[in-house]
Amino acid sequence: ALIGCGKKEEAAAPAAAPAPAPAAAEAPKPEPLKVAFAYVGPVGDGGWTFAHDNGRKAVEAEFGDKVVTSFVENVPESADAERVLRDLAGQGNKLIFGTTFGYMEPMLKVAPDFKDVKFEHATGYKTAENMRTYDSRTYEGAYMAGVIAGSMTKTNTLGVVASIPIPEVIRNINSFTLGAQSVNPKVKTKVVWVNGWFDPPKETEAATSLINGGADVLMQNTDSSAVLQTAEKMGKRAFGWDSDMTAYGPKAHLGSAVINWGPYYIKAVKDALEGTWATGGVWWGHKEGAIDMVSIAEDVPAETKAKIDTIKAGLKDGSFSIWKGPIVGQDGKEVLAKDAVADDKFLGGIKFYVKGVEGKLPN
Amino acid sequence: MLRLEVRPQPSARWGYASPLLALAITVVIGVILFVALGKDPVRGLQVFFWEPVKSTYALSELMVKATPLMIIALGLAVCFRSNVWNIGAEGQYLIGAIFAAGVALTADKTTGGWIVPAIIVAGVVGGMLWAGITALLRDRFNANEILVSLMLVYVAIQVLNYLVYGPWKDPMGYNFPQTKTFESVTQIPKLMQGSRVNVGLLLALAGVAAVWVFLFRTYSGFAQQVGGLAPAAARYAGFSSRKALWIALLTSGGMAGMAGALEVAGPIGQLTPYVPAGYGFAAIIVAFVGRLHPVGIVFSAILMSMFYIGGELAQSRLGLPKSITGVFQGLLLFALLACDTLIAYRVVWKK
Amino acid sequence: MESTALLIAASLNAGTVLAIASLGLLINEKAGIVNLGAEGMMLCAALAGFATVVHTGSTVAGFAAGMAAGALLAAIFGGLVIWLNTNQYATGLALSLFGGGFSAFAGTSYVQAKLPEQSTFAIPLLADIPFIGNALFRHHPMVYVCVGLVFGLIWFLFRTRAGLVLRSVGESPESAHALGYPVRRIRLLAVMAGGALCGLAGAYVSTVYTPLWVEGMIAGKGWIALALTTFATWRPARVLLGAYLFGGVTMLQFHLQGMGVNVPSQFLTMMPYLATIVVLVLISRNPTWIRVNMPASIGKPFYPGS
Amino acid sequence: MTTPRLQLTGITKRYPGVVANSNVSLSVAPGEVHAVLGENGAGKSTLMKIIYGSVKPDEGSVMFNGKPVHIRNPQEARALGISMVFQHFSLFDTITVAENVWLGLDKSLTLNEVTASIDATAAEYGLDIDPKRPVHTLSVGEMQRVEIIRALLTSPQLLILDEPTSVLTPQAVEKLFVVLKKLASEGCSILYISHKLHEIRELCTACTVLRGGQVTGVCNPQNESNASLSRLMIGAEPPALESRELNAGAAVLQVQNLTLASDDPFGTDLANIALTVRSGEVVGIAGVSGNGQGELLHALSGEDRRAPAGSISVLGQDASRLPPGRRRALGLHFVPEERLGRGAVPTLSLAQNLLLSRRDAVGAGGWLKLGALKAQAEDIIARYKVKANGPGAAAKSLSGGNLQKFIVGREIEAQPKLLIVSQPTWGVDVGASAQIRGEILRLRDAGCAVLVVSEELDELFEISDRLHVIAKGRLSPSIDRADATVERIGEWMSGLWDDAAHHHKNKETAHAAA
Ligand SMILES: Nc1ncnc2c1ncn2[C@@H]1O[C@H](COP(=O)(O)OP(=O)(O)OP(=O)(O)O)[C@@H](O)[C@H]1O
Ligand SMILES: Nc1ncnc2c1ncn2[C@@H]1O[C@H](COP(=O)(O)OP(=O)(O)OP(=O)(O)O)[C@@H](O)[C@H]1O
Ligand SMILES: [Mg+2]
Ligand SMILES: [Mg+2]
Repeated sequence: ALIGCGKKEEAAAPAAAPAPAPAAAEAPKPEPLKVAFAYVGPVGDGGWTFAHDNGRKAVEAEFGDKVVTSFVENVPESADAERVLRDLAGQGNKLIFGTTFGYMEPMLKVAPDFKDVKFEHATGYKTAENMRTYDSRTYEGAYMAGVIAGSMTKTNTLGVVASIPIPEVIRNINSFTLGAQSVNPKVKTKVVWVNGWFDPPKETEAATSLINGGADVLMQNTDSSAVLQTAEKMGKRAFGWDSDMTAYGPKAHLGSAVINWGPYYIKAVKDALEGTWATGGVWWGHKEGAIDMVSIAEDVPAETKAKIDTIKAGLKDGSFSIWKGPIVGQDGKEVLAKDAVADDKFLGGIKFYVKGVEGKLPN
Repeated sequence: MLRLEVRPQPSARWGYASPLLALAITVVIGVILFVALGKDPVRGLQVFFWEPVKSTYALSELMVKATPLMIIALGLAVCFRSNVWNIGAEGQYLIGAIFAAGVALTADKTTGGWIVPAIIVAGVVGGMLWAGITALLRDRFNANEILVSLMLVYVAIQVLNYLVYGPWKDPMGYNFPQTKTFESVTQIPKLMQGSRVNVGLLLALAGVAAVWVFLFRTYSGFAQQVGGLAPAAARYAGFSSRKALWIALLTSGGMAGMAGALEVAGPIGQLTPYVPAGYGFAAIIVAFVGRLHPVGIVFSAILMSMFYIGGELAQSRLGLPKSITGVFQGLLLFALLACDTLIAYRVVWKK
Repeated sequence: MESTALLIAASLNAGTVLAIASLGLLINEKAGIVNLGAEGMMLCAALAGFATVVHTGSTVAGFAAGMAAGALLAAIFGGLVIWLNTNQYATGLALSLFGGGFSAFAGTSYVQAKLPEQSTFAIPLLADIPFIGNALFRHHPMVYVCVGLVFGLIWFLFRTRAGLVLRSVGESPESAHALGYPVRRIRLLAVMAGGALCGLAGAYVSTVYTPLWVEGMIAGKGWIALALTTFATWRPARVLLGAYLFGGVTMLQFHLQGMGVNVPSQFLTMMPYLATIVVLVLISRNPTWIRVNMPASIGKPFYPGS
Repeated sequence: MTTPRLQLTGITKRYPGVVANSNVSLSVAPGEVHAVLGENGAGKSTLMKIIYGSVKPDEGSVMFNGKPVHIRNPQEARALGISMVFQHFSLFDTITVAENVWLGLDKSLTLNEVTASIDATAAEYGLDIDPKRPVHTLSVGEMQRVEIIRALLTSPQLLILDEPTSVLTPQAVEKLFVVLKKLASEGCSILYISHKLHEIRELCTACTVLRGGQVTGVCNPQNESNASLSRLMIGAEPPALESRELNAGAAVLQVQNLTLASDDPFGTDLANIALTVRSGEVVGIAGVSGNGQGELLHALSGEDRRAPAGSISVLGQDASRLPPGRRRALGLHFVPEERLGRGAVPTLSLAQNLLLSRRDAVGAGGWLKLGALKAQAEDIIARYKVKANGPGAAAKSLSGGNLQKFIVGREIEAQPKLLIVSQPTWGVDVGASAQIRGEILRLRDAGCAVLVVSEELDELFEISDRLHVIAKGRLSPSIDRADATVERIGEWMSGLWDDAAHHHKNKETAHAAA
């Protein structure tokens, strides 16, 4: 899966100085668009970065020789990120994706120096003239997983191995719980934080401890398959996250909440190719094909599967909203009034657990 | 059979030749590796040894990377020369960064330029404090400094996490684990337009001179090292081993802390969970490859940074995984350690 | 109640990894060599073990491969340290760095690989005893192997002549050399045996404990194992105890989180490290204790005839 | 003529820079006690190690019981029936006597069998020892007993003893000789290494003398005089020291009630030490090593600063808790026993090593004046005839004697008011020894107070005005040189001076001989 630039690009590569590269000349046969990705993890993590890399491959498949893509993996969210982004821009890439929140500030620093390069930042909230943000509504997948979990749990105790307490993750824990409660009001959710996105041994230990605590269906908001594998080993059930993980735990696997970055990446490349690129922020969900629940296990009751189909249809045509009142917080206070539908601003700022999630939200 | 024979006097010639031989061995292994992977070895060498120095900009980035390594390694050199095995510089670097961030966060629009020295001093103090714990436990309870300083790295990481996930989290940051970005007045002054090199580099070079003078031209520097070379002789001379322990740990802790301050208030500009980038550990290698000599450390810091940057470039240019950096760094140190044997021993052929 | 049993079980399991590696390092140190490269050896062994299981389907073959990888790297380390008299600390650090880099480099194609299904274990009858069954008798055989290893090592070190020779080499290599023992060869063997055990621990992590391969997956366990030998004042039984304790503290933090205890998780995560420091301090206060148990030549180079 | 037990022919061993043995031939008959005599560095130990297989000769052949042998390692030597007691013990501190012995045996005995045979051998030869005790709890004499038992248990036909008596009291030496004579009478050949002439004349019937690695003579020591042996050994008789009259002044060092627990768990605790050294006199402290000399010297030099307040005073000032630097400022200078690693840093140059105890080249603010330092080192090298490759030579590149001369020079040039010297000539050749002893006496005559701690009684008798003996951490009363005899000092070395002291109420002026 590794790609590199051959001799051809090398000749075309401008000096790596921060000076703006010469504007692409209008030629009979246009130069291919150079697209680069900076990944936070290894492409082989089977999770987050793997899913992004699938998106990159989708771009290659869609545009063929009209684009040349490349990536740098394992870019730490430290001072190194700025150099890598700058180098990618200096290499003549005209569209650069940074796939983790931590690249926000470095990208903001680099963007002004490369006016002709379009920067795309995943999961952040700051933008610039030539830098926009994109994200996916992972909570839709979490909700669907919750529906399945609620119908499958025997102990009425669910477990979530959570990464770090940012709104997205809290939103996912809540959505998972809401989904479960929609089919099984007695359900409780236990949460263990591992304070990292990718730490398989720690995820394993956290999953073990949740199972020991009585949870029989696990969900994780971390990037490896460790939780699923632990469930498999301990005879419990779990989900895949980010990508289809059936293979990692065929017996334990209940379904995978996948993120499909392909559609957005294709759109972004198209915008860049056609000159329609403009700054802003997008948040794509099942409706746009970015989120899905796939490979649902055979032993999941038909009615649950039917419910999932209904939810998917509702998400597609906009008739169904996951965050629709009444929703009660952990403390019993109503956080969303009856029939009120949460807007993106509300969703973006969630700092509470809904009723049914056990434990206290860190800070 | 090949045998080693002690030289009557260590060979000065091999002192200089050994690092070159080690580098040559590393390069040869690298070339073999490139060929085995089906990559053009010339291109491979170019990525590691030419691209990082080919332009002013590339050089400036090299310096950005080398500066913290150099500063931390200088402190460690003093430490290791005193036979104090501080391998927790990473933790001291982090606490330095945290202290610096604490000061930087107090800045607002009206803050004056005095904040920059205050930030650096805070970093130094933080690093000293953290190293001081190791010194204290070693001094009072004889607890092994290798293990204590190492365990404290993990503790420091959690302290950082606690702060950025908790009390210091940017209230406007959508709950993301990071502080607000520091006011621009806190920025460590840059040396030139269009590059990220800041006065940290000058501090590092001043540190090189200061450490050199201390080690080789002052009585206290001499006393400091005797403890590492021959503890009984230090005791005989009356050079306090406790003093040496404290000086060693406070110096290396302070320098690591300063590096942390320069990094958060420099290229990073805020406190995030990603401040720990392994500089503290890499600097151990830098210190050794630089022979625990201040001038040697300048070269080794640059060389190690070339490996880092080369490793990044090798991904986008050659499609090699980034971990090749660690392979090369480890190989270089292995090779150097092996070659250094030639300084004190000569190889003879004996039946 | 039952969750306590499970917590105990999880602690034993977590402790086993540390104990095996730490016993290996204890063998090294009893012979006078400190190998700071444990982390690197464990990583390479984790990869070697994992890859072997992927290709052969046999966990036992995976363990063997892990041990071989560990022993091989240890032999390189030993060659440098014992024959070329390089600084033990620096060489160990180089091994850590190299092992981490090399395993990541060589392991890229195994990152998504999947292991064949593994059976769960339970000792018939005993496993069904309430509480105790869950706590003690439903483990992977390696957990029991590890306990056996401790007893084996105690017997070897303190009851056999070979063990006595090993200890004497660590106590005074000069004297052992004068009596005609091949000090360097004995040290190399000890270092390789230690590497093999670190390798076994690494392979156990990647093939059983967290059955997958990702770079850096040992996540500091090698360093903890290193701390445990001092922690245990070089006594095998105490190594096991310390490892279980450490495993217990590690699991306890998740357990407490799961129970909804309101302490920032960062402080819970710190616990095992702080606990190690506290025990180190307590143990190191008594110099006689250390002097009697610590191999006197530890970390010091020995070159016969110099 | 009987077949010799051991026959060495043309043994040569070269080390970088030295020929340790050059064309050495030697023959030992069965049941013979054969001395190998030679000054420090003559090559005695090297030759023995060659016989024992721990060093390989470059040239030459070894015949054992008439058969040529190639002994590749000590195990092979022991299998042949050759056993050795090393000059530096090869014992392991933390394990028991029985285990230590076990390690030196190649037979497949169990530990219990070893324990039983230790008891049996101990009884047979009168070498009392408890096999269960850890070695670190033993005295040095006991440790040597362990070494000897270990050797005896291999039922040797040839026993090599490398300077066995340097760690024994004269009484213990007598006991050892009884054991050795019994062994010899049983047919065991013994190679006995020493440079103590009277011992050799008492015990041995044959003697090979080495000088500079070469055999300079073969003789029967019973037929020789000390002077003739000495001529063989060093090519001349040792220069006689001129002894001048004592002109002692005021007390410079006063030690009283010095009681101090050792900071080494395996060390010796000091009990109630009292000692006075006056200007213009040399006071010697005799004793077998490991009886508290190390602890006492640490307390006197300031390397150990835990001495009770008021227990040590220098020129009337309480120095008990002063660091070494401050004691030097008072005029106390100290030459430690270990030259490399304590008296000097092995890897540093001679000039740099001056800085350990001298601050003449330290300028304002601690700045080092390298030029002055170099000049100072050159001066000492020249004055004390130190053979070295200039002031830049690393300390470890010097021979023991030359380094010792440098260190003694360094301390004497500081013009001390009190010089404390430990083992001034340990491992130093005759010429250098004479020079160092001469310098010490010159210093005395200049009015300096000198305290010498040594295990060599001859040396102490030669240079001291008064003597003390240290045993088990306690210090005997002082005795004038004129009144001291080897027998008496030997008795005191085992800690038995209380009875003696009764007889001599006035210890300073007692004249009665014991
Ligand atoms: N391993 C070695 N490497 C280099 N030189 C050595 C070695 N061993 C001994 N020598 C040198 O060989 C010479 C003879 O040493 P040896 O130990 O045999 O002397 P010795 O007669 O036993 O002296 P002593 O009375 O001090 O024990 C000395 O000059 C010594 O420095
Ligand atoms: N050789 C010397 N001659 C004269 N004065 C000396 C000498 N060595 C040290 N001093 C002085 O003695 C004092 C104490 O020296 P020393 O180096 O022992 O102190 P220190 O080690 O700093 O004390 P402490 O161990 O209590 O911290 C200083 O003032 C120093 O200048
Ligand atoms: Mg002092
Ligand atoms: Mg000798």
